[in-house]
Amino acid sequence: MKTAKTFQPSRRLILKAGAAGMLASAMPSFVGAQGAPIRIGFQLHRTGIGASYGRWYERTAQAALKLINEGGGINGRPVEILFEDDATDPKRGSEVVEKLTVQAGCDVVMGTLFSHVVIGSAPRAGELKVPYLVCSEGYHVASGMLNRWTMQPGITDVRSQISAMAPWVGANLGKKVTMIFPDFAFGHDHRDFFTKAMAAQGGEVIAQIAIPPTETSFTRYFPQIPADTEVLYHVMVGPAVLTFVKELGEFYGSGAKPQIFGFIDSLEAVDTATPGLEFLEGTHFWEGHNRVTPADAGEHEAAYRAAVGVDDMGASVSDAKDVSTYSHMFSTWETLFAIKAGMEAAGYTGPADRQKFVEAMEAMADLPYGMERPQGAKRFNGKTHQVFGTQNISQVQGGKLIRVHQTSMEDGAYEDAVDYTAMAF
Amino acid sequence: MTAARIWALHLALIAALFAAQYLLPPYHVTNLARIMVLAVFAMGYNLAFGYTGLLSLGHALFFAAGMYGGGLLSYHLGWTALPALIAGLAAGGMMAGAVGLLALRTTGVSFMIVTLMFAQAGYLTILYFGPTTGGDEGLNLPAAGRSLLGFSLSADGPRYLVALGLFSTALLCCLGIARSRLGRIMVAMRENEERSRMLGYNPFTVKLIALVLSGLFSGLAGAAYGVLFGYVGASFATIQYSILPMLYVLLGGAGTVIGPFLGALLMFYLIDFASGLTSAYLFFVGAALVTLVLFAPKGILGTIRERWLGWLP
Amino acid sequence: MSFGPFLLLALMEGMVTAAVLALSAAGLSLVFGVMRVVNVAHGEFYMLGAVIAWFVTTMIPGSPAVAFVAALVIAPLLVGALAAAADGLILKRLNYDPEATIVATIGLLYMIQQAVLSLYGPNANPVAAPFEWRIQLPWFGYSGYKLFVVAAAATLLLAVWALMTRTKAGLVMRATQIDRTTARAFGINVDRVYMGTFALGAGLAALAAVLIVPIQQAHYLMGGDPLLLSFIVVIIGGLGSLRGTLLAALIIGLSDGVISMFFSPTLAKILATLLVAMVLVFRPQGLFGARA
Amino acid sequence: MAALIEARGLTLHFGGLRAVDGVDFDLRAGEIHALIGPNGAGKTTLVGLLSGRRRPDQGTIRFAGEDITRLPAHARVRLGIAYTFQITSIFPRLTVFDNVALAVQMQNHAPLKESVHAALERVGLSGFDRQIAGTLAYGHQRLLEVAMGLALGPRVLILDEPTQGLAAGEIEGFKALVQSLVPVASILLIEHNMDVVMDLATRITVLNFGKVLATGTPAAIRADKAVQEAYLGA
Repeated sequence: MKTAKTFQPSRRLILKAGAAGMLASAMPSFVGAQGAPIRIGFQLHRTGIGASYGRWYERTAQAALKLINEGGGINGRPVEILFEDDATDPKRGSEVVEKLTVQAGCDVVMGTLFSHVVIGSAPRAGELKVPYLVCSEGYHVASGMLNRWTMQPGITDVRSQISAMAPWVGANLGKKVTMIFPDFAFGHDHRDFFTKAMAAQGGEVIAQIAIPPTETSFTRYFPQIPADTEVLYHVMVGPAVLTFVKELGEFYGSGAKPQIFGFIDSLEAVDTATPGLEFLEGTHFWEGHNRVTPADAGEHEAAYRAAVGVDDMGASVSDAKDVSTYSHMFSTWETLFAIKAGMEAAGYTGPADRQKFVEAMEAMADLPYGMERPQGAKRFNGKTHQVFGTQNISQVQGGKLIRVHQTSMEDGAYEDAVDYTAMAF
Repeated sequence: MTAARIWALHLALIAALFAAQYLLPPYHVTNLARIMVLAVFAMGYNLAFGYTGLLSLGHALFFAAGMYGGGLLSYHLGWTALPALIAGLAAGGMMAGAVGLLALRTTGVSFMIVTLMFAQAGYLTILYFGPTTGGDEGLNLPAAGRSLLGFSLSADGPRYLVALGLFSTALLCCLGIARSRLGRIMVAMRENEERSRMLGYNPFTVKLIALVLSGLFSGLAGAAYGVLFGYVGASFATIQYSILPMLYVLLGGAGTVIGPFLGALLMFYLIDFASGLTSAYLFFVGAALVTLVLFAPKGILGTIRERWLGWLP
Repeated sequence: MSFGPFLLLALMEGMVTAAVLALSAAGLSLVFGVMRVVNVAHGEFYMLGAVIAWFVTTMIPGSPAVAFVAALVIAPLLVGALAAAADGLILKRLNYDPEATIVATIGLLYMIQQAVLSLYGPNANPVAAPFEWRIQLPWFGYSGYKLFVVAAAATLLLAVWALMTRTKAGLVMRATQIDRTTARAFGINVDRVYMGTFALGAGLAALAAVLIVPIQQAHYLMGGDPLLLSFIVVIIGGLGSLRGTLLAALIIGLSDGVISMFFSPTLAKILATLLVAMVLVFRPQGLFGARA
Repeated sequence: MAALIEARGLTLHFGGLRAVDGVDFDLRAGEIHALIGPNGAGKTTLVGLLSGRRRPDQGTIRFAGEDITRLPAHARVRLGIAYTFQITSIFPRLTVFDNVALAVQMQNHAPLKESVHAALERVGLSGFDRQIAGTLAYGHQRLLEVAMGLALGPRVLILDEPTQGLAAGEIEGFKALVQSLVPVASILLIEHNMDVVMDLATRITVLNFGKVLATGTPAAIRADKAVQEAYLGA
């Protein structure tokens, strides 16, 4: 579960973006493809605490859709996306799956970021026997908690991310770690998997500070950080992330401080040059997809940024202060291209082929780097319905996030916990 | 005469809802199943608020007590739907009884706040016991937990019938209560507590009974929502789910038997319809509420009863 | 960190929490005390104040202090005007009926939230403090602005107290509070008093938000927390008692800070919540309200 | 005759004011006992103590030999002490039928409809049963209040200024009604209308400044010098 904050949209820009979005959804693009369109439903955090992610998810998905339609659509048919707000609420999420599938007749439904919405919606998708492709980063798909119709082909889950990074943290930053995380499932995944991974490295988590989810002020928790902490590991979500990071800076002030390693979720959509964040200079972050274009970026990076409308700093091209949710939003792009690949492999013609589509997805394995996967090459595990990719560790240098390490796909591997292919449809 | 008319109306509603599953498109059938379960919740809220005058902001706690009371037993111990529903019913009633014993020492705005705070503590407790409850993410119930007397509730037909069965039972119970001596005492407590006391009724006892009844309905609805739709989660314990039944009741008409259903139905479709038209749908929901309260302050059925149909229960 | 500095920090944080509570509760105490209506949209007036502060500070270039002072003036005026309109167009027509008012203000809450979401966006945006000043203690650093918030809260409460007890407007409001009918018989225009009180309460919420937003962020959902906490503070303090409101804010703020030293944070929240509920159960008139 | 209600040393203070100050009071079975005294003498406070709406600071109350001092008001109603309010207190938004039914159904076994209609008939409100109580004329609301008291089937009926606001014709009917209640029930009557008091009461207690000034038959009270000074003469 996650949220993020803080960029500075201009009002004019938002109105423009809104108008463009309405036009786009009202008039599906028919460029370069013929026949009845393939309809993809999209559960979107348009309101509620996930709204700041939803905006960028919509924008990225629109960009990918345009590209797909320009390239001839799927199986020669045009593609359209129907966005529907889930209010970042599991009950409404489930209703939206219903609406998109039954009323709007969508072929597949794309799921969203917050894991409680995904978990609340998955049962209905399974009952309706509609493929449900989620972009939530949670460990709930690969853990076997959901069903055969739910897949996560666009983003690595949090367990894999953590397993891949922990060795680097232990080897480069320190062995005694204090963790600060939100006191709910997403934070508990971090707590459990990181603690285990550190122990495997001969390191130790010496304190775990769980922050209640209703908290809006954090300073009082910081004294619980033991003095012999070598690395402070932080991950925070929700509208208060910027407050959290600022208060951490105030707390350490100009005094001595440990190495700091954060999940970018603590700072997603936040400008690293925001006043009050100077203390982050020299600290490290995990990034799913590097916000600042790395010097050795792949050949498709520039085209992807141009298509979504993001500059080399990860901000909107029309407003440098409007920082994107860059580390997560690629997942909607890659999921759309995964749908295209799956449908083409299955020879998908309509809802009757939904099962064939799932089977075709399950048969996928190596997914090479390309315009379809701007974040990097991936490997899809058909049994666990989860994709695995590479992770990045960046350091704040001169107020910018500069990549200093990239993990390999193997670093994030773990044993399968489920074989969905053995389950009935 | 009146009695016959009243029973005819309510049985006709049930018959119409039975027929609806064959007449309506599938999308609306599933929506109706959801609405009927939510209406049971709202009817429970109506017993406390509409009839007895207890303005609670903590009913999410009773709904969640039922949802988890049934859901956890089916998730961890493999209970099937029927015992889970009964467990949820009992959990809702017991939670309401416990809250009532304390909260009913207060009245008015203090009662609102105390119930709200108990519900907030309940929500945090669900998060605190995350390994058992699934925390904020929640749990998907296993297939066994969703089978009732051999029928799988994940299939649309049985689900609709179970929802209809629960709704009809609740509706008729509610009608029975409203027309009973107890119902009259509950209303008396709302209308003039001091006079009721001087007629020999202990306000505390009457309110506690009303709250426990309300908790039973809410708990049953919570358990049913979990069992019928397969998901149990902490979001159902948030304040939003305390406000929802209040809105349903006020929209449909507080202190009317069918009002909660009508309110749930309208509210559901108001959101569903408006969100299809515009991304700013909450604005229209808000405007609709303000308009309604300005021009039909007693809710839809409350206004109809006042103007035209005085016999409506 | 050793216990002494730990406690010091907990107390300082508790003071700040108390100040934030007292600030956001002052307006509600007034509306609730004088008009006896439950304004569910109170938190949204607070949120609007913070968002307007962001717009104002973004538009006015140059020194953050100048922009901040401008926000301190503009936000309460705009929000107060909006509240006056809401009172005249909606609440007055409902005759302040308690149930109808709750529904109407829930409707208002949705409308304000959606309007802000559409026009301002879903993000939490920082508002620069009027000055940058950090205190470096031997054990930890601390934001000087937070201490300023404590002082501002004290000043504001003092001003409200003076308004209520030392001015004619205050006298009129207190008279209306005690008996609406009698006040009317004495020639007080109760409608205008209500509108003024409602606007003043909303303006105070906005003013509080401008003061607080530099240590939090402006976000369209930020109104929920102050609403709940303000209600709790106002009721624990005793209806319409500013002194009680202040003391309740101090008690809740400090106990919240100190309880969280001894229990796991979520458990601490549960205990603190139940504690406040129990206070209400066994002292329903509030800690400092007169027995009915 | 044995005392049905036996109060000894009842005292209740409001701040510095002794509203009821060491009152001994007996209500005998079958009597109509009027409680009179100037405004502020403590009449309503005293019946408040007897009915359980208030708790005394000191003193004891026995009902049919049983100590009921600490019994809450609703429990006393169940024992048979009914109270009708000084300021009309009915359920204005409910029908007349429901108002009375609420009283009737206190004794769970009673057949509802018949008993309600019987009670309404006794106070002369037959035919009003479907009307919303709040829309009744004021005098009728007073009668409804009495009907509710009657319908409880009480052993003691406390009537707090029942004739206030009644027209002259209505008062005559009311007097006949009260007389018809004894000796099945005993009546404690607070009344300002001296004609009503003198016609109805078998005994009278005079309160002044929270204390009992005198108790006795109407004739004795009329003759009492202290009473004449404090009250009748005034």
